[in-house]
Amino acid sequence: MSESSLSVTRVGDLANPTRFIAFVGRVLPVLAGVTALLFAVGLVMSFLAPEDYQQGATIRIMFVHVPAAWLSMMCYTVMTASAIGTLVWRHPLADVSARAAAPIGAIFTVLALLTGSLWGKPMWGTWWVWDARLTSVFVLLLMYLGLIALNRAMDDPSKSARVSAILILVGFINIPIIKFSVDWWNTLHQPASVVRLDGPTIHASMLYPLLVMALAFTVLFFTLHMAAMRNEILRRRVAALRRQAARGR
Amino acid sequence: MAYFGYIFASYLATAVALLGLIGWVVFDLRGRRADLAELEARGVRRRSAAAAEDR
Amino acid sequence: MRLVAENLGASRGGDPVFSGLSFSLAAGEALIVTGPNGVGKSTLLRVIAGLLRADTGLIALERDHGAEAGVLAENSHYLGHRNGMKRELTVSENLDFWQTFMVMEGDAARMPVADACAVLNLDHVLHLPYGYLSAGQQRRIAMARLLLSHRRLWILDEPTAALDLAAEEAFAGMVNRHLDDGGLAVIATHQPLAIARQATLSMRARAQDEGALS
Amino acid sequence: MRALLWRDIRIGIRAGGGALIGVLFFLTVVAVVPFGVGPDLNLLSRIGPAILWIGALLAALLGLDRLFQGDREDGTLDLLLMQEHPLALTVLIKCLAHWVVSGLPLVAASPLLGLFMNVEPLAIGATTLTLLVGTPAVTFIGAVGAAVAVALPRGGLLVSILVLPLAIPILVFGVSAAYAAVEDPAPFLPPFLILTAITLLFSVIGPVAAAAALRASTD
Repeated sequence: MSESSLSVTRVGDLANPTRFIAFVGRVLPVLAGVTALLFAVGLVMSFLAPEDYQQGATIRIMFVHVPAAWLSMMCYTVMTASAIGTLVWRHPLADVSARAAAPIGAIFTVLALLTGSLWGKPMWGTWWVWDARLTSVFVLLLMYLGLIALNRAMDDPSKSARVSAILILVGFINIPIIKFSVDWWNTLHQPASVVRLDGPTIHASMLYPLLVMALAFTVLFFTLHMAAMRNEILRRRVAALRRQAARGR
Repeated sequence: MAYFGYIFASYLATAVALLGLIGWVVFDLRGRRADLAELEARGVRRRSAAAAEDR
Repeated sequence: MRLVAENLGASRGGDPVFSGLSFSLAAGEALIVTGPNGVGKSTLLRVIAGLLRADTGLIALERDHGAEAGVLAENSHYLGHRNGMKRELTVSENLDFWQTFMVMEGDAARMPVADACAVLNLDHVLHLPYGYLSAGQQRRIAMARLLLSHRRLWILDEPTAALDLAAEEAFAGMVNRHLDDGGLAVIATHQPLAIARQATLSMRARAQDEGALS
Repeated sequence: MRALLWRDIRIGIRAGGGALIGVLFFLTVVAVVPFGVGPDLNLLSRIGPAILWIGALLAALLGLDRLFQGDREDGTLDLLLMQEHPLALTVLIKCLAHWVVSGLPLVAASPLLGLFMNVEPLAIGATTLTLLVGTPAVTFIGAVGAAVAVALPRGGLLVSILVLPLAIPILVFGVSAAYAAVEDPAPFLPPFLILTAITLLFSVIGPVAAAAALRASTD
């Protein structure tokens, strides 16, 4: 029973894992192509963009840093939507989506922090500065790692779906509180002289490359997310088959 | 171009991270398919797969 | 008052354990659930107690003319493998707590703690910490909890596992009195029980189970 | 409900489980700092409130996984789930009992440890007050982590990892309120009121989410 041979009658009913795998099988190559194209265009445009009069060439790091940070937050929103899908509609693929998205979100957050510090070094002379936004992204990383640790600790996915969904929601409710407390904490201890991360209002010539790069990152995210979901479904199928084999039926 | 090192490092980090993600997904897929094939070879049928065949 | 289950199906750890299970239990009757280990007796009892969500089908306590008689869990006592008592507290503290915690506004407390223990001839250990008791005594204290507040349905998971003969008779007497008062009971067990009116539900491994009322 | 409160408090004290270990851990964390930072008194007094808060936060996180674990192991949790009382209320009562047993001793010990860190009396008063208001929030939001980790074999360690990011706002406002009492420009009331607001908010989110998590993880 190879996946792609299944005839997909109605694309709408993706709740069925088998049909979802077939759908991913067909859509993935197209998405991969679009991602590669977008990245190519984005990189060329960002290379041609003029240097910023204030920050010099380091502005180019923004073309990678801002999309990564934006993606790390968008990924958590996707996981929150999945959590609602698990809790409210008991959608069979919602937990698969949340579980597949967590590592991707974590990698994007690490990337955002890495490029953030690479950008900070030339400007502020230190690898890490407790800027309000960088700190919030760092706390977001802690939440991702907590969720990944929880998912790995739970051996049986069907039972733990609702539990991790609840934790994702509680985390989501807390993001504004954390953001507010970090801003408060930042203004209290931080001398006001720190240059704001995104610099002056972005000039059009730099805005378009940024948007293209952001789009490229987003399409890449969805490609990876669907592929990771397919892997998760297959992983659960293997586990179920092994349990079935163990029971000797 | 000043600070070339930092710019290059950040693009390199991005490339490593994204290619790493793509690599992990592909590697994971191959692994799971291999597991499934091996289970299939051992004759462990999925209930719905078995049912699909009877239909 | 009847306990009605239609096409009940549940799974444990993602794998279906039983399905298509239907039975109906009238007031004053006990349903003895038998079957080999791992066939899902405990899972069925946890589904009845509302601790586990059933995949398919439904189960409810119904008054004689079909109206639903309140949430099943709130009208039932559940005695699982674990007794639900704290080792650090004394027997009377444990039972006092459960009596105050479980008594709903409506009904009067069924029986004071001392009498409940007397039924299972354990009134001499009231002031000992629960941890000091033997397994059999601890099990009987957990059974005494069933008498502390009035609940229509008793759900008992291998109640007589650690009991000696005398305790088993006391337990059987207790259940019979509960049934005579119009109560119901679902008991998963291997040992035969001296219960007056009992129906048997034999669960087989993953085959189509039918509620055999013999 | 009161019965549950008294039962949990009695268990906490009688077994000496939560109360003693929490305070001892708090003591060791605070005692270790001068050995690391050095005996420089005015430095210690400057970082005193922060160290007290960090020690209290870690001590509170430490005792959290016992919140539901004990009940689950002896089967009490199943019965608590089946009762007519709303589960969120039961969880709230258990959190209060847990706070009384392990949170209050931390608050009681903080003035002593404040002197230990050469913190002036005004700052000690502020720190103790903020701890009094802040530690319940840690227990309430920690209840979610404890409920999520109750079904796991080694859930204990996981609780602190899961709860830490959620507890950061408590630490931030707690410490800034404690410092505000000393440095005159910084206002005391705003962070203190925000801290109280967080505690009240978490006293709702925590038990409700923990109850949902407990109900979802009954196996």
